[in-house]
Amino acid sequence: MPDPMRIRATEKDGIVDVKILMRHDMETGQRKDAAGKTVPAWFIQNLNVKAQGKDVFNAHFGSAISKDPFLNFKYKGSKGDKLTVSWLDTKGEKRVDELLVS
Amino acid sequence: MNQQRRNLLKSTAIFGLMASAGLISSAQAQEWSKAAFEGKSLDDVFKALNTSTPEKSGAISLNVPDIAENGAVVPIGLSTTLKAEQIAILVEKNPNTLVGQFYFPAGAEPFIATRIKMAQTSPVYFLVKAEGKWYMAAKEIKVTLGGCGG
Amino acid sequence: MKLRPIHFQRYLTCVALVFFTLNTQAQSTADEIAKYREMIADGNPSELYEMAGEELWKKPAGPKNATLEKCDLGMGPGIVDGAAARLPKYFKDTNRVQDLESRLMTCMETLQGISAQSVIDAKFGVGPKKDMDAIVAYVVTHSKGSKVNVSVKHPKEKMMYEMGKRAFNFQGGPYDFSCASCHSIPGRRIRLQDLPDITTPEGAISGWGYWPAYRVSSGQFWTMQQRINDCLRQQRLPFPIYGSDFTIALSMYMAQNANGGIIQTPGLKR
Amino acid sequence: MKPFKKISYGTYFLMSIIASFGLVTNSFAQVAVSDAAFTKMVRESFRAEGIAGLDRIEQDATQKLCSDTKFLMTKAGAKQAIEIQKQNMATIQQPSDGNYIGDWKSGEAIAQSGRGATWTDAKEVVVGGGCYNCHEINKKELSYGNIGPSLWNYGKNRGYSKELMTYTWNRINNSKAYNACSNMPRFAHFKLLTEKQIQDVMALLLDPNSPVNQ
Repeated sequence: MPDPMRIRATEKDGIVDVKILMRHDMETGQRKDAAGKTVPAWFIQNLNVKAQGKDVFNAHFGSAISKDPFLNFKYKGSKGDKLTVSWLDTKGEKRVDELLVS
Repeated sequence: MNQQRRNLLKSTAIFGLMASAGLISSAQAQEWSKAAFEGKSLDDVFKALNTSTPEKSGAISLNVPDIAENGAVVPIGLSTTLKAEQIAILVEKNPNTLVGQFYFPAGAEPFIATRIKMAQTSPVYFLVKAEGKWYMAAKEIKVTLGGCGG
Repeated sequence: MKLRPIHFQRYLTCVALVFFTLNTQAQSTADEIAKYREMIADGNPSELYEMAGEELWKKPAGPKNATLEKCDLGMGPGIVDGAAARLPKYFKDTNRVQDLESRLMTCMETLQGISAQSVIDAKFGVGPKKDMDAIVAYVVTHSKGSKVNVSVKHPKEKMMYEMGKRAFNFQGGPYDFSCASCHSIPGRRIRLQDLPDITTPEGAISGWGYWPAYRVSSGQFWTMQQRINDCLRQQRLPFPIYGSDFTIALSMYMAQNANGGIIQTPGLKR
Repeated sequence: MKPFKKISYGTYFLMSIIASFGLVTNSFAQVAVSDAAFTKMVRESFRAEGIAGLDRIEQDATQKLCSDTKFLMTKAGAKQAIEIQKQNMATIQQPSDGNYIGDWKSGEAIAQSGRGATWTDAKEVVVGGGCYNCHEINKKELSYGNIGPSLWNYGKNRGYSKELMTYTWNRINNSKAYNACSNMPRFAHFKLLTEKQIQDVMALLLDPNSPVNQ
């Protein structure tokens, strides 16, 4: 299973600031390995964030999002909201992490 | 290419599963646009987004460096007073022009910050879709490379 | 050829020299560089390694199915806070001076039954060394903001420092390079890459205090052992054995020169 | 180091190694580290990898002297440095075809490349001069190091005399002939660059048509 995400979510004045770090190599399909062989493309394609079960943010990535992707967005919410963050990559691997907004 | 296609098919299948499990809404699951992400020019991507060249807008404010110390990691940030429902980031001189798309369901603030790869110095286009219409802001980011060559 | 990014202060200097850029423009370029760095500092991917490391620290593993929670990094079993700031140091149980990674190998072997040789033999970034990266990230994060406080009391610590000083000046290979060739004069650089002068406290802390670090250019977390390994590779020397005394001696030399400086690990390097 | 073994002043050399050993021991007398202990540590700490064999940690007399920073400061050290310079001077061969100047364009490429000779390089990898790592050369290249002096307008500023040709040739071939502990690699001595490559780098610095001399 892929490594866990690092998620921070803090509420201030009714706005929740969410920062997400994902562990992923985000291979472009253009890089060559030490043996000179092309490393096939492999990257996160979809990111979904739900608060209390409702979509608050969606992202579609190409391979030009940096390795170990970082994402910061904001939504109108409250302390204690249950966030469910999930991503899915081009190989069909996925990762789901949850946390409560502080 | 075949492998990629297989992967895409596979991911579509898994998406179905995730969608039915409620992890990713079925509407979103279908939207990763192959045509847009495989576009090789601004025009390719504009076409895939169903727009002509978007109108420039002063309502889009950017938080981006003039110079990136490393093309592998270029931090970008955008906020807007437009009622954004969708944002797209395009790097003109990357092999694939479209870098990412971001969707803002009701309740989300029109703000995004992430890090992108840039193959070389290039204009970067920040597109915002509000009330069905696309707007944009653009900025050149310089990418510098050096090295010990070891 | 592997392209490496440029150091911007130097870039700035060049631009200023070559094109006689006005001071105000130069200042704004410097501001932009500062802005770039500030922007990437938010969300250092080292945090991902640190999280994985915390899990590995607390998860039973190895033939003995034990955790590392009783590992003695020098301040008593299980104490992680501030431990990395005091390494390398002399350990009575092994009767040698150890750096963080060699000490962790001792813990893995004695507590978990994982052979040190299996870690030594692994390639960087894979297998047991991948775990080591994460554990190192976890441990050094717990010394962030501490002052380097490396002991010079034990005769073996004194000896290791002197060995390190000689190792630092040791020339070899077809290029005649030693660490000192590049790191013993202030204000020097290779291409546009600044070279800290490790012989001074300021220079030593600017190196020692920022590694281990996440390297943006390679998208990898590098431990101090890997940092030293790649320096010696570029010196055209043979391969330094992981956790060998030569590498520990170099760490001891850097750490003692950096004594009193503030640790910023895990750093974020270009 | 291998290449030195091929040099014919072996006996003399061995003596100087032994001599320098003795002096090194003296200079480190105040600390507890003996030469034997240090050498043992070095030998136990490295292994061969790829093209980087363990012969690379066996120091020749030049490397041994220059590693001993304290001894270098002494009168005896300074005296030995002069000897070392003479030995290095003796290794230099003038161009076999009599030409000092090759193709500056190729010279620029050699000056740019910092590749080769590491354990991750295959032995077929052509070693670069890595000149820009340490020197400013063509001002168009902004990414240059400052460990060595600027070489911009090298020929133009100094004139294109026969003496300058020979001096520059010698310096690239074996910089230690002039400064025992110069930071510059001994490019011909360790066969890092071929004679042809050195002629091309020479052209970059000394061909009046080279962009360096505009």
